Amino acid sequence: MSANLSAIFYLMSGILFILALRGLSSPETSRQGNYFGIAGMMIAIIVTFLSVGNYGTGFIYVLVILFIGGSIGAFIAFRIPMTAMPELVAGFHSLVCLAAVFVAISAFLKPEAFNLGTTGNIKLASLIEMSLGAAIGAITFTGSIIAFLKLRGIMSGAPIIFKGQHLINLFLGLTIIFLIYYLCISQLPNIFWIIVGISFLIGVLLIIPIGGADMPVVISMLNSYSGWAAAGIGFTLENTALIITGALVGSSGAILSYIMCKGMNRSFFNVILGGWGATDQTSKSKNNDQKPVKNGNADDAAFLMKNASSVIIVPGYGMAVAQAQHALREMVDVLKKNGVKVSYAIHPVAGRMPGHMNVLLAEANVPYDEVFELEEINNDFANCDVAYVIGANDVTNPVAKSDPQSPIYGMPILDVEKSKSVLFVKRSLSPGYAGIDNDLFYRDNTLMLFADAKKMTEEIVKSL
Amino acid sequence: MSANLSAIFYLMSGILFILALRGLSSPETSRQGNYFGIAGMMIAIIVTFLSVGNYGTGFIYVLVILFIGGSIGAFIAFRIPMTAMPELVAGFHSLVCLAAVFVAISAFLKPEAFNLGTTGNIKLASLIEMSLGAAIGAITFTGSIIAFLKLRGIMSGAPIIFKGQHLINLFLGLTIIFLIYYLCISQLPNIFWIIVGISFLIGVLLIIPIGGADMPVVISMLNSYSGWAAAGIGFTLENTALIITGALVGSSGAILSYIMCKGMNRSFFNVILGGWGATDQTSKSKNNDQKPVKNGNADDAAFLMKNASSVIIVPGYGMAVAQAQHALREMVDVLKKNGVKVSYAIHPVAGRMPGHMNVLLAEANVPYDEVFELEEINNDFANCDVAYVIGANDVTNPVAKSDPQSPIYGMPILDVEKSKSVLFVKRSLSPGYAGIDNDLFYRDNTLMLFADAKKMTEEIVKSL
Amino acid sequence: MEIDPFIFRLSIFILSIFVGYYVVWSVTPSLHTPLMSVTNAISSVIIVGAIIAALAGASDKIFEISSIFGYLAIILAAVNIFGGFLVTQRMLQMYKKKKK
Amino acid sequence: MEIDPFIFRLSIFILSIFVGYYVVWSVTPSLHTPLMSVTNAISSVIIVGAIIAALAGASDKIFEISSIFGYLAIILAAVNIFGGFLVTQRMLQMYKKKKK
Amino acid sequence: MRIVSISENRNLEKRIAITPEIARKYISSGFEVFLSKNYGEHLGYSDESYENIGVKLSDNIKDILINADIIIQLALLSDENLSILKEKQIVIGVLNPYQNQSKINKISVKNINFFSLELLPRITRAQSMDVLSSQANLAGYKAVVESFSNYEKAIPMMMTAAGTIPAAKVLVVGAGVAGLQAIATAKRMGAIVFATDVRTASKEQVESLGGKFLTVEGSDNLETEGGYAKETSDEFKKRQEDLLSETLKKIDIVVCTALIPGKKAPVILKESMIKNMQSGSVIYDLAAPQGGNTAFTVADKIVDKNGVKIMGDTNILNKLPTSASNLYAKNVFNFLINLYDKENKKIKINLEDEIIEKTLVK
Amino acid sequence: MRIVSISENRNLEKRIAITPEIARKYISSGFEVFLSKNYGEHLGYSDESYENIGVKLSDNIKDILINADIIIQLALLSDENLSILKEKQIVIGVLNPYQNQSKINKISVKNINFFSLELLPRITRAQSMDVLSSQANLAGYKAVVESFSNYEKAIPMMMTAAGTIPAAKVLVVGAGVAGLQAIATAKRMGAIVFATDVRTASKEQVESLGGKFLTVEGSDNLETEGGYAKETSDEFKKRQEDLLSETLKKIDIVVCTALIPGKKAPVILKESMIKNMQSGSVIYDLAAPQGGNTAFTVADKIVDKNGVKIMGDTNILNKLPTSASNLYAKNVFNFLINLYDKENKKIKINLEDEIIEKTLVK
Ligand SMILES: NC(=O)c1ccc[n+]([C@@H]2O[C@H](COP(=O)([O-])OP(=O)(O)OC[C@H]3O[C@@H](n4cnc5c(N)ncnc54)[C@H](OP(=O)(O)O)[C@@H]3O)[C@@H](O)[C@H]2O)c1
Ligand SMILES: NC(=O)c1ccc[n+]([C@@H]2O[C@H](COP(=O)([O-])OP(=O)(O)OC[C@H]3O[C@@H](n4cnc5c(N)ncnc54)[C@H](OP(=O)(O)O)[C@@H]3O)[C@@H](O)[C@H]2O)c1
Ligand SMILES: NC(=O)c1ccc[n+]([C@@H]2O[C@H](COP(=O)([O-])OP(=O)(O)OC[C@H]3O[C@@H](n4cnc5c(N)ncnc54)[C@H](O)[C@@H]3O)[C@@H](O)[C@H]2O)c1
Ligand SMILES: NC(=O)c1ccc[n+]([C@@H]2O[C@H](COP(=O)([O-])OP(=O)(O)OC[C@H]3O[C@@H](n4cnc5c(N)ncnc54)[C@H](O)[C@@H]3O)[C@@H](O)[C@H]2O)c1
Repeated sequence: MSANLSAIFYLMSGILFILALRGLSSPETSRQGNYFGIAGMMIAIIVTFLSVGNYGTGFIYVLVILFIGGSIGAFIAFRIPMTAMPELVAGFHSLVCLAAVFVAISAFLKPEAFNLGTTGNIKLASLIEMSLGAAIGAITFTGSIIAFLKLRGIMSGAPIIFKGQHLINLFLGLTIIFLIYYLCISQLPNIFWIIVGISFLIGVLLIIPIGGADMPVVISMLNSYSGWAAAGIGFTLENTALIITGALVGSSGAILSYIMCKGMNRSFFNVILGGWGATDQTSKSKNNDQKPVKNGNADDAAFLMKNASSVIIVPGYGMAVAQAQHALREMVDVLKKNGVKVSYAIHPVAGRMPGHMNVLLAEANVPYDEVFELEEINNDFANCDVAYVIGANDVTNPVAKSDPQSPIYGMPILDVEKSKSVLFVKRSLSPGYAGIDNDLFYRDNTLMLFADAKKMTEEIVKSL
Repeated sequence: MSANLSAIFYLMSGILFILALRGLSSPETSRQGNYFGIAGMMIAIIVTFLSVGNYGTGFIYVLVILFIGGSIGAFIAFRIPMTAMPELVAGFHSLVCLAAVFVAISAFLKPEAFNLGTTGNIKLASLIEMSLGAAIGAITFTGSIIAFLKLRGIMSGAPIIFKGQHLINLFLGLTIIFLIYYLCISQLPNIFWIIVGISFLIGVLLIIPIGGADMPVVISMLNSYSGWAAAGIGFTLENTALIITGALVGSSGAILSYIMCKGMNRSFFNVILGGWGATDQTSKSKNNDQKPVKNGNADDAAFLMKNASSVIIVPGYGMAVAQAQHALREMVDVLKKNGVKVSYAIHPVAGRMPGHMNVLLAEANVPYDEVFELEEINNDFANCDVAYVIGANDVTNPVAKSDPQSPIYGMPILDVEKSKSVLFVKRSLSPGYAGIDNDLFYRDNTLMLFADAKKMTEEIVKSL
Repeated sequence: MEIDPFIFRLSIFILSIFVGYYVVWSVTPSLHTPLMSVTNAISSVIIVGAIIAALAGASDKIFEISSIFGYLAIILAAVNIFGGFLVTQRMLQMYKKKKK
Repeated sequence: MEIDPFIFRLSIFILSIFVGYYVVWSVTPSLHTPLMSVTNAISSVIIVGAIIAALAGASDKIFEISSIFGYLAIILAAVNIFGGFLVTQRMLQMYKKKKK
Repeated sequence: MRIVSISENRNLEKRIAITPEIARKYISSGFEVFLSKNYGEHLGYSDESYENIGVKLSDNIKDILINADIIIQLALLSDENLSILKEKQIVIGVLNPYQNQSKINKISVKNINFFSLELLPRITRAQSMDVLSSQANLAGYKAVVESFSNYEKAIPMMMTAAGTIPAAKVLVVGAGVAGLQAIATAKRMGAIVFATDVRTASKEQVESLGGKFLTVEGSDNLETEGGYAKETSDEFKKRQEDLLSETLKKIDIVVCTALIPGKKAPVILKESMIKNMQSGSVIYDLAAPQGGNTAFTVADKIVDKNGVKIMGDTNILNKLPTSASNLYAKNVFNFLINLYDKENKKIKINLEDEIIEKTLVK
Repeated sequence: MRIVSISENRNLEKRIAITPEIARKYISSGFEVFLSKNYGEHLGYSDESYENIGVKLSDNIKDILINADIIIQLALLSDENLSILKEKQIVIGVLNPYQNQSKINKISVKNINFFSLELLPRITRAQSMDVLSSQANLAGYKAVVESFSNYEKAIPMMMTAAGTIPAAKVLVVGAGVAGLQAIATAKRMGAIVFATDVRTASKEQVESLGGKFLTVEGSDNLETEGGYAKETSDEFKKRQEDLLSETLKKIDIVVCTALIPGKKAPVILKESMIKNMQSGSVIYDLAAPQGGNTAFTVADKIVDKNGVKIMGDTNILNKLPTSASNLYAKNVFNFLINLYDKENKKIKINLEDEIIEKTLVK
């Protein structure tokens, strides 16, 4: 295959990858995006085969290997439970990184095959590119492994922090740079191996101080790093597909992790620099070390509710304090327009006055036939997709059923816990009138939306 | 200057242009964006001088010419009144297009200077590129001129439609293609001239059937065309800056005109294909031929109000019908958060019941001290930036002051007309209770927002 | 394994289209006119071609017909460059956020 | 007037960064995970390098050490390609708009 | 020009025609104001508050009337006082010309002009003088407050630890000015409000206040050009009856406001319908003075039919006299200003002016 | 187990302790219910409606009481009826043990257990039995309705062609259960609502209902552990007085709800303050039965001080008897169920249970 033709095909595959990412940024086009990605990958692989043009035994082996790898991948993809997605991505990712390291090694061992000069006499630019590629690949490999272990729960999600961590990282980083320099002038294979080894270590050190909750950001960041590595190798191999895709993955991954940080109200730098954020985090979660909460934002809530078929609203005193009734009504209007069935569940003692919620909902013109009392609606929670708990707390606290010592023992409660997901809108983890902690905050199907009830609801309306 | 170095600089200038467009997409960064654009342009010009490397008399002439042109441009830019912006852009644009035509002509006359072969024996690809460039340039040149004339009011803004228009355009288009083909095989200069001539004609024919209101879209579209022309010439001259910028301008112009169409609720294709949309348009504006209204959308309204220092809300029966009071209150909340002073002006007979507006505003929890009766607030309109008239009509109709024959003659009215801009939210141009037309709709400082009052207000909230 | 520079140019062209496409997607309507104006100003990079047209010939034949077209193109483009950027600047003055 | 292909590659690289930057800006948070997953899948284009590493040598020395690294890289990348795209597909199933 | 007003029979009418605020306006427009003693005392407007702004007060009714140019009242003067009137005087009020035709005719031969404000045309320009609107509006409000006060349950829905109190269901019959205000008032208290009317335009208006409109099926629009209701056909009545019978079974409070100008009020709630209502329900009949919209209405009495309380006042505005007087006085002021020729400083009865022409009792 | 209840003195008490709905619940829980004839007649609950669900009725009061296991009332029985009671019976009601201590003590030697529900601790679990809350809530609502009905102007703001009616300003003194409901009710009618209290927690609560809180400056939180108010210091009283004096000048309607459990109600509106109020204003004093929050309160009378009407009922719930009875009956039911040992089908007075321990009159 002529170099020109294959360059054009590589360009095509790069464009298909762009379209893939583009597609993935909106739910409507996401599946199509994935297909673009697949097409791009197929083109890249086939073109490579054609342009290498080596159809000997090696080729057969490659096909077999490809098939085996693919089968394993497919098997894992089908078997893994949906809840394990983030760790799966981390796991998969470690493989690519390792692959990048291997490619770099291979290029180092046999530069002639890649037109990079001869062993022991590799072109300077290529040497830099390939050692950088190998280093980044190695760092992201072990980093991904750690992320995987943390997410999988094999390793504790808590940040592991020790004194001098940052110094060590800095030192190792400088060492790598120095070694690359030294490699360039000496071309000694051992140095190359040392670089790879140290990089493995850095990957570990970089990720262990980051808490489990920040892992998605980390994965995206690692993704980005490996993109840059691929681009580096692309320059080495003078391959447009690798360059385009690497740059694409590199920048989009970085942006994505930035967006995710913003969404979670985290400092981007704290997260990617690992340990820096750690102090901040521990102080925050002091009062419930072992109990992490899932922290969501308006977009998540909007998404969940838009795609629900039924939503139950549970208002409480916080809605009254925030005067969120109008915003709430508006949110419900939008949901209903989207075909979602919405009802309001009013606990007999929600608020601070008998009928407190009723006054406010009537003010916001909520039709009476959407408002239900506890007995009427309590069984519906089991069949509802989302319970939107807005400024209520005690009235949902299951401790009322289980703990005779609790001050609210014996009070009937709204069984929001039974719904598929629970969204809790309140400003903090602080307790309500009864002064007791609410177990629901820490449940798996609960998403906490920390904000003023009115603000959050308005934001959800915007995202809907 | 080495080709590599100049290529890098051209790349830089391309990137600066990207940053310029990026900057212009948000008010905060817009000025910065403009500076990027200027920087990019300077680099491109200087690099060109350096790489042409011809510092003879010609160079002096060029500098002089550059200076003269620049002065004229600067003079116009400072003198033109702000209201004439769209036509100014159209006018300026015609110049670039003509410049593109001239460059193509020059290349055709003296291909050696551009490395394109020799006169009468120009490279095929280059010939296609340059004749296409010339044709597009010529079309956009006369198109821009027509747009300019229409906007300036020298030519009537009404669409000029005659029978067979589309057929003629089609015929001319095919002729151009045929001529280019013929040019390629014959290399006859005359053919080239004919192509340019016909293209001038097409430009005229393409734009005359488009109504004045659609001109901004047209200008953006012409911008886009000339971008493609520049890219074409870029390929001819093997100049990266031209390619990047041309593609950038081409695609962003197209997207921009698409966005503008969407914003104005027009069909993109009707507009760019000119005449097709014409029928549609005339039928719409039947009932007020001579009186055009300015038609805005939620974004415009949001922008106007966000940047106002005081806004007066004038609610009427339409607000009640739409039950827009809650959305209205929310909008006002957001405005107040933005530091805008907002008050409500209640006409004594607004609505259909004494105190109709008061009930609804109270329901939405509007504080009483923001609600004013006619006598209290009527003088404030003269000092207010925006009057947001939501579903009111008769109570703002100035005919009550001027026409003794009118059924509402003698009724005091809210002087909304005195405010800097008036936003009218209603569903159509139909009259209110009194059944009479309202002159205000056609005023220059009025922007009509045709929609259900609640929907529109909600959309404005979203855009704020 | 040499690749024709045209392929590279094509890649650049296509990638630029993508950039142009995305970069203005999120523009606020109030900035449509300034954006249009800046796009127009930018499109006068055609001056690059004009300069080449004017100067690329032998320096003794500066009044050759092709050079003259080049000069004309330069003057037109120059008007547009200065006018375009300055007018954009003026428009943007209006959008200065009022102080709060 | 020949331009070094490296310059072109650099241009392509930079423009791709812009595209990558813009293309995900507007992603909805609910798609973060699938997007991450697809990005990951795409990043296995490194397989291109792996194939070259495995096959670029002389066909008789297919078990050279460098080729073996190539094979290993291929298998890893292959797992990721299939796994990545398929798992994304599965995730996206969840986002199918329910019928109204 | 001297404007006067004398105290009404306080048993029948607690409103006044000139409040201190309006008296000040008359005086600053160049009129003299002359009132009887204790004119506004019962509303908290002391004699001083009038005197302070330049109003003259006297307890000689005869003296007041005989020296008047313009006499502003609520109801028509007593026969005795009427006989005092002299030539060229002008009387403005709600004079009920249908019933008082003979009395008025007898005296207007003296060249006395009577303007009765309920005759005002419902045109936009007359809105500021429209006493029917201003008073009906308050009546609609007060009717709801009265019926809520007489209802033995709570109106709004309250979900409490001791069980739920359901929201009361209110039906408003007739959605004119009074009816609309009744709807608004009941709605804001948290009741579920239904309304019905014969004019089709009222549907949108009812809904604009958050009420639910009960449409009598197949009904034409029974609206006159002036915006009033026409009498209904028998067939319509039947259909309306069917609709209401069903509805009333679950209604807790009814506010009746249906009127046809110049006619007896239509009887809309029949005996059988009321019998079907729940015990404890309340009906407030604003049409009581015109005969009532129910079969049992007796003005100024609370009639109990199987536990359903039916009530209605001859003049509900006596329960809201301060607000009602404020609006009434302003209406009359606006009317008078329209009648007054500022340049020549005299009253000009311009019969070209629809407002003047229509209100003049002939 | 037989539950009984006999008619109260209808002049003093219109509420009933067992509604048909609750009677059904008792019966389905395995109790027998025995009532006096005409028990709910005045609320529209006919004797049949009781009999239909299996309640026995009799007009022999003695017979009813003597065969009872549990006697549920509102107020304490008359002396005569008390003397009929026999051993092991249980009496539940709002017995006012502070005043009736001696009476009760005399009889409880017979081993009769009296439970007085106003003694319920304000704990979460007791909310469904909390008669103070359920009744105060309705009282707060009704106080507003009553004062609006007695106010001679319209409450909501109305901008009309005949001028603007300003919104009435309402002050609620004491923002407990009744006060909060009063705030809510006045607010929804369109009044501008102010409120004041000694407990700092009430500020947020008032604002959560759209009211404006008047903070007495420099005040500490005068809240007891049980959530009630403490008596205030003299200095506090002075500051509160200053604040209220100023405020009251522009207030149209005052609703007083301030109470201190077991004490006479604090006098908050002094003579001078009321004198400064506008004529036509209305004060409704819910504290009237406990002596009143104003200097002039006389229960069940409308006192007129310079045009300011001051009123208050001994039992405002007699004006809302149906709703009040529904909630009261439900409260008692919940209380009884808590007392009842289902397995052994008998009453078990478990003094470990705070609810039972506190309500038992000793
Ligand atoms: N209904 C009655 O008659 C009555 C009377 C007295 C007492 N109570 C008691 O009150 C409680 C009522 O339960 P509930 O669930 O309604 O209320 P709750 O348990 O008191 O919880 C209210 C929650 O709202 C949150 N919140 C406050 N302001 C907010 C704002 N602006 N935006 C968002 N969230 C806000 C608070 O959490 P953050 O601080 O984290 O935001 C708080 O946890 C019960 O314990 C009941 O016994 C009821
Ligand atoms: N206040 C009273 O007591 C009383 C009583 C009777 C009559 N009137 C009369 O009523 C009139 C009141 O004036 P006004 O300015 O309030 O009302 P108006 O003049 O009747 O105008 C209302 C406007 O609202 C628009 N509209 C209706 N539904 C809408 C919706 N869902 N969304 C957006 N716009 C909607 C209508 O235009 P589109 O159809 O184009 O949307 C209409 O032009 C006066 O003429 C007055 O004399 C008043
Ligand atoms: N343009 C203006 O300036 C102006 C001012 C005030 C009122 N109006 C209009 O005048 C009209 C009449 O108002 P009004 O309140 O004085 O009317 P009204 O007092 O004469 O009657 C009250 C209502 O009862 C209704 N009604 C009559 N017979 C009925 C029946 N059998 N069943 C049910 N409903 C019945 C009428 O349609 C009317 O809506 C309204 O449309 C009002 O909007 C206009
Ligand atoms: N947890 C529960 O289950 C529950 C149930 C009901 C009520 N409560 C709480 O109990 C508390 C008391 O409620 P209540 O309505 O029965 O109280 P209450 O009837 O005893 O008193 C009414 C109000 O008057 C106030 N007050 C007393 N003296 C005052 C003075 N000098 N000036 C101003 N205000 C004065 C009190 O603070 C109280 O708010 C409230 O906080 C309420 O929320 C709790």
